[in-house]
Amino acid sequence: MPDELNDNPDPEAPTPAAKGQFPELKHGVKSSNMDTSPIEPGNIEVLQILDEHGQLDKSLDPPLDDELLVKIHRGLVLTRAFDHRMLTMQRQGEMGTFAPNLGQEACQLGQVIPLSRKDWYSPSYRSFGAQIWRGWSMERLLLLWAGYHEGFPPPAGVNDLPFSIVVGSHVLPAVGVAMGMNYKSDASCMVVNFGDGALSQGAVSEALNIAAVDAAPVVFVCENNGWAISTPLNKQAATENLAVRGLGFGMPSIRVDGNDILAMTVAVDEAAQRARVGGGPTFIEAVTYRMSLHTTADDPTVYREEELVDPWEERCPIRRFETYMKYKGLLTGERIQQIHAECEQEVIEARDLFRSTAASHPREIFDHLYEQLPEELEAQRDAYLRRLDERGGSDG
Amino acid sequence: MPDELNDNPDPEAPTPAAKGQFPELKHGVKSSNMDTSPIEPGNIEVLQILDEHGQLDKSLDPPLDDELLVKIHRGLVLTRAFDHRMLTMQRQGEMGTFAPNLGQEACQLGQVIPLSRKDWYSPSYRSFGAQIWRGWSMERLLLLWAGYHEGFPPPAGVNDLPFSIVVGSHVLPAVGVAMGMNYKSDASCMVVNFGDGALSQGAVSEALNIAAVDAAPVVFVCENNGWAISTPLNKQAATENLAVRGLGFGMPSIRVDGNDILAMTVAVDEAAQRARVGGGPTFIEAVTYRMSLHTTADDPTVYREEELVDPWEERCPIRRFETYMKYKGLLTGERIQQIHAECEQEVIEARDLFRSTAASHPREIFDHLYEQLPEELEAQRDAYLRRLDERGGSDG
Amino acid sequence: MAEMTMVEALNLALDQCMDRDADVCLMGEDIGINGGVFRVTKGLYEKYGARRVMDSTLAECGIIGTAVGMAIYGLKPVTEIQFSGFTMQAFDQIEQNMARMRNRTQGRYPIRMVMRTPYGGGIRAVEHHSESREAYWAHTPGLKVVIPSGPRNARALLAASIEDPDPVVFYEPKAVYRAFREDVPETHETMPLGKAQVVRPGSDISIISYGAMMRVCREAVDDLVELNGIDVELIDLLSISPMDTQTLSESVSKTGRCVIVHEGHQTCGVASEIIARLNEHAFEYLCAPIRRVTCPDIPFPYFQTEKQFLPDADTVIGAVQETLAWE
Amino acid sequence: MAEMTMVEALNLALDQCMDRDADVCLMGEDIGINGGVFRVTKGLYEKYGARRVMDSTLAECGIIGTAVGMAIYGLKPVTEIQFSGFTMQAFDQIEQNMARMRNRTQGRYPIRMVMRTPYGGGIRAVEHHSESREAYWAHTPGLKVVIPSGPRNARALLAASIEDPDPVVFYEPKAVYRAFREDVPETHETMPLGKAQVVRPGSDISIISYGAMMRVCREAVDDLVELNGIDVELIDLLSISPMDTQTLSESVSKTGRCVIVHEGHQTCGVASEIIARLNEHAFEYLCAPIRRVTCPDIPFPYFQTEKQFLPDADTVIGAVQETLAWE
Ligand SMILES: Cc1ncc(C[n+]2csc(CCOP(=O)(O)OP(=O)(O)O)c2C)c(N)n1
Ligand SMILES: Cc1ncc(C[n+]2csc(CCOP(=O)(O)OP(=O)(O)O)c2C)c(N)n1
Ligand SMILES: [Mg+2]
Ligand SMILES: [Mg+2]
Repeated sequence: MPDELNDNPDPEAPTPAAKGQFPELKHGVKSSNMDTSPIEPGNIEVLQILDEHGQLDKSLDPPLDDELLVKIHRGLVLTRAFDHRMLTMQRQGEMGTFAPNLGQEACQLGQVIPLSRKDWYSPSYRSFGAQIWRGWSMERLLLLWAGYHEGFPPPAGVNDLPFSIVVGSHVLPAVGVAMGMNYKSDASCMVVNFGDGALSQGAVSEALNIAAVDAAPVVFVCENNGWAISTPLNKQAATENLAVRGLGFGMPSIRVDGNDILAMTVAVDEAAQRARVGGGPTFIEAVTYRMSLHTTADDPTVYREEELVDPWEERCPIRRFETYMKYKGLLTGERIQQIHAECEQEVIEARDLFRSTAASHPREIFDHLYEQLPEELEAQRDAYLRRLDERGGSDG
Repeated sequence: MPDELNDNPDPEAPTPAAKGQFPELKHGVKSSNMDTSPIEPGNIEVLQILDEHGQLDKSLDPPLDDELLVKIHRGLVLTRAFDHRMLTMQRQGEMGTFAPNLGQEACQLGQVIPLSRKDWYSPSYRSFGAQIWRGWSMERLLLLWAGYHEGFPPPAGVNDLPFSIVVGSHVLPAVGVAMGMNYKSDASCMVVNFGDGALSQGAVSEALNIAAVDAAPVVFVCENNGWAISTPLNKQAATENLAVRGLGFGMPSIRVDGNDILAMTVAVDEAAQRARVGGGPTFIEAVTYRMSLHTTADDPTVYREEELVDPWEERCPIRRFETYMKYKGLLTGERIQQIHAECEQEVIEARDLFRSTAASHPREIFDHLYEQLPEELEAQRDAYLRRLDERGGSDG
Repeated sequence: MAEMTMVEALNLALDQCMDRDADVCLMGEDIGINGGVFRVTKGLYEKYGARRVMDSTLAECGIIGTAVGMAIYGLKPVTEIQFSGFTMQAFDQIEQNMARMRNRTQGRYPIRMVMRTPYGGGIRAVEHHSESREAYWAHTPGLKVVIPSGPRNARALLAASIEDPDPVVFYEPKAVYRAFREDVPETHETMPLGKAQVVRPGSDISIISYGAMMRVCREAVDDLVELNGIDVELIDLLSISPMDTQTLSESVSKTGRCVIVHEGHQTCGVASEIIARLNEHAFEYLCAPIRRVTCPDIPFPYFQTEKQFLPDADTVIGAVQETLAWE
Repeated sequence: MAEMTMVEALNLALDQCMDRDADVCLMGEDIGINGGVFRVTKGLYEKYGARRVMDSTLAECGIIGTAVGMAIYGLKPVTEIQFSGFTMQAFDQIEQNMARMRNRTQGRYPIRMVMRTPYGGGIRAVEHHSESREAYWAHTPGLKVVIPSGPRNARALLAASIEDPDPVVFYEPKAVYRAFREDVPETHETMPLGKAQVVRPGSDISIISYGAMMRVCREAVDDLVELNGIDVELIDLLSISPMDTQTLSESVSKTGRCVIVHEGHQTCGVASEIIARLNEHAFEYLCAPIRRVTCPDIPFPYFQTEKQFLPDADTVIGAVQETLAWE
């Protein structure tokens, strides 16, 4: 039947004009219905306050009070100690697969330091440093990584989303929470964390656009650690920087040294303040580096030259901040050593508590899906429980 | 069990610094590991060659040969004549729901004029003007809109994708075709058309990013007609212009007067040429206006002031081009009238051919899903055919 | 009581639920001033304003994903997906967050939300606008799936879905939207989710259906009863998940014969599940194979052939007669 | 013949298909230098280069959508989705284009592509990494759905899927990836799609399963035969869609009793479909209700409880005994 139709793929169809036949583009005349002057989307600020040598830009030194600064330092050290411990425990078979954040401690703490308890945080799977700061106990996080359901729900009183393992899947709900704040005229904000790879997910683009259109109080922190498993940044995005992505959706965007805890804190704080007063979302590209494994299931030596990692040793966010703390006279080398030891101790205690309390609850796996278990599922649960009993409930 | 955990939502969590306590951001010091000078993403060109009064920017007048110019004019007129006819036929119950493109004729033809037969085109549901130019017969398009399957496949020899009705769903496949060109070192390109609303779809963002990363030979033409059904641009995007979105994904982006057939042709041609020689994708925002209904199922008076449409009468792409053709001495007012009459006649003939040939083929609906119908579907088909026979196959 | 179309009845349910609960809000494409492409939200934007009736961007994944966030925050969003074919765009958010958030957080974040969407064929729509893929949702743990068949139960079930503590997928048979009117009480009315309805008791054979196909079945039943004197029991499923297995098995245990009718595709469809359950719960009473009258496993065709594609009363009658004839 | 794990066998199939046909190319996340997170594409990047082994961006919808375009252009892309849980991100492109493009264009654009993805539990993975939602694809017209159970049939079925003219969803049981080795012929080998395999003929009862659950069933069968002297017929489905209804109904017509075992959820799952078909084709031979041994209709749990969640040999044995005991 289609053959009867007078379809006519014109064999004479104009072949594209030979290069140069057309004038190179330049701006058209000023016209009555269209302003043809070129559009300048605006610049993207880049922020660093403490450089890799702990060099301070005094003009930007934030007036954080000493107690907070000391607390921040401890948070950084604790995060790294926890990271090391989890790696050991995983290697000993005590943990499931987990994602180290060695080198990204400042980036992660900086996201949450400016937040109050009324504010919300939506972590990724690599954000445990931030989660600890927010009030998640380390043993809860150990439970989470050891595959115990009890580790997943945020602790009472902590306005966090569960950590997100499906890359980018939490960003739309995070924006939704912020839209809820607008709905209820709640002057709080949401900080949502995701990686350079996550930025390629369509759902994340939708979230950026919706937040911008609805002026939702969200701070998007895109943690650019250079890698998505084995995929380097240049295979993930065609732009040198990722902040420009935020600009493309029409929100203020900034590129921050993610290994500079002061820069991160200042940038997030400014964005959070703007968000809380109706200023809408901000896109923050936090430049850092994944110095360790993607996860314990990963072997970077297959795809990454060790030399690439070396320069980042130099840029250690913790050493950098310790230089600053000494310069401020808030910590001595000696005290710093003590703090490292104390944190190690704290982590050991958390591990021991985890070991003594961890217990799986196979009989409860039906209990949380619906507010009230539908009849048809009751039948399935009863059959399941009978099986457990036959197997000897304990193992169980 | 969670209660046993030492979760500690710190009641003392630092409340956000009072506004002003922190320094307003400015660029940090030049540092050893990070260039902190602000990033300039670059400007976006805006192109118009013929303004709404047919005023020509001579410096940009493209050297298209006369024959092509005359053919372009006819294409514009034919598109509008076809549009009018389909609307009438729909109102008379001869067509299903369809999407008029009144006022967008130049925008649509300009997308395909620079393409050769080796190049590909991926139309949306509003692109029938471009489809006719590409070689789709009008009666095939009538079949399509009248709900006959035969209207959907592209005619033999036409490298087009089927028109896309699921908004944005064709853009990834279009990019895939372009990736195929890279795979086969085929120096052709793909032009893909979508609307301002489609740009909100995550899949479209993924497509922009993938095309940029893979330097796929694609020309993205985002037809900004101001509306997505009842949703105005400012509820769809937070940016004044849409070209900046392309910039955010790292591709050259330009804003073009979509009612200026010369500007559209020049912009698409330059982008197509760049694409064919490995220059990667381009994002073109074509500024036009949906002067008519979204579809025949839509009633714009519910959500749109008629006054909004009036200025666009002034900007009619056809009248504008006719002024140019007269100025060029290629057409007289008289000849133009003839052409309008001829096109009307052509459309009538297509309609008559459609009426005389249109026939649905209910017995064939199983025939195209798999290369060979699986046994289980054969059984379903036989049962279905028995039913048809009982009902009297003809109706049938 | 007032005579209403399903569209009007749904609109009434939304209006009253919004009026009763300030946390109930609407989100979707063109649901504001435009009142939705099928006008189900007509007038609500004018009445409740832009804060509670939100026109979304053109992003279904965005609609569901942000609605999940609103629900986490404590709101009760009722979302509209313009056509059920486009719920595919939101599949990840539906499965990974809407259906699972409550479980993921051990009940910390229940998701009180509804996804409304028109489904099914019969209105000469373009491709991808006539899908009936409710089985996807029935196979997705954590969701409830509800499909009304007429104005009155549509209103009562939508109100119940909005008040339900769990996420509900609410499929609206667009072919029924304006097909007929029914008496609908002005005052707030709900129906329990998870319960099927015996529309006509009978002893010879059970016909189980739901949604738009109920009209087809009613027509078939009238014929079967009046012309052939067959005492058909007709059941309207109403709730696909959870499914009222008890009512179904009681009916088939009584009649011994059954025909299941739906628009969705056959393989792994709702009818397959009903057969599996009847095999478990009414096996010893079955006198004949249970027949499935469904759309075949091919995409919904272009609309010139949809009339032939969709099951009609004759198809149902034929299946009933074959089932009764089976020895 | 060489002893291989399933991972090695799949790698062999990919290698040989790429070697035989320059239009076969691979696309997915981390499949290049990294060889895929499960190493199924190991060495292929080195052998065939970046043009034919494409590391994608982190976008599943993008992978499937662009692969559809490549197939339209004439290539034969074999895509890898890192875990089947993330196929949800690509649902729209799978349903609207991959499954339907051939039909939409009346055969003008056949989609010769494969979507490979590891599915199922048993490896102590984090949430969303253990899904078995093959029923979604079985319910989607236009797709073929294949699930191997061991190294040899995995290799032969993957090769056949790549050579198949229609789009194939290829689910790989990750629990089997390295669980055991089998003799696999070096030379190119394929198996027809759509055919089930009678792994062990028997007369007392039929057990139908596929994928990772075949191991569990084999273990159960050994017990049942040796300890209880029950003559079990064990069938490996291999192809979920199209389904080999004939082999299944012949078996059950012979044994009169049947247990179906899979990891996927129960409601509207593959077992439901098999029961519906056996009800149609073997009704008169059924001596007992057909039992479903599946995962319950709740999300796959956190891994400390996955052992209890997944069906094991005892569960299968129990179901068989109950089915045999039924009068
Ligand atoms: C939707 C989805 N696709 C793929 C994966 C597998 N995966 C887990 S992490 C990861 C890389 C994420 O990279 P990025 O977003 O940069 O975060 P990073 O791991 O570097 O912190 C991938 C591909 C996933 N979890 N979810
Ligand atoms: C995925 C999807 N969502 C919603 C729709 C319903 N719909 C059809 S056209 C349209 C508006 C599209 O607007 P735009 O992209 O600007 O294109 P235009 O119609 O203005 O040409 C909508 C919402 C659809 N077809 N597909
Ligand atoms: Mg990363
Ligand atoms: Mg538009």
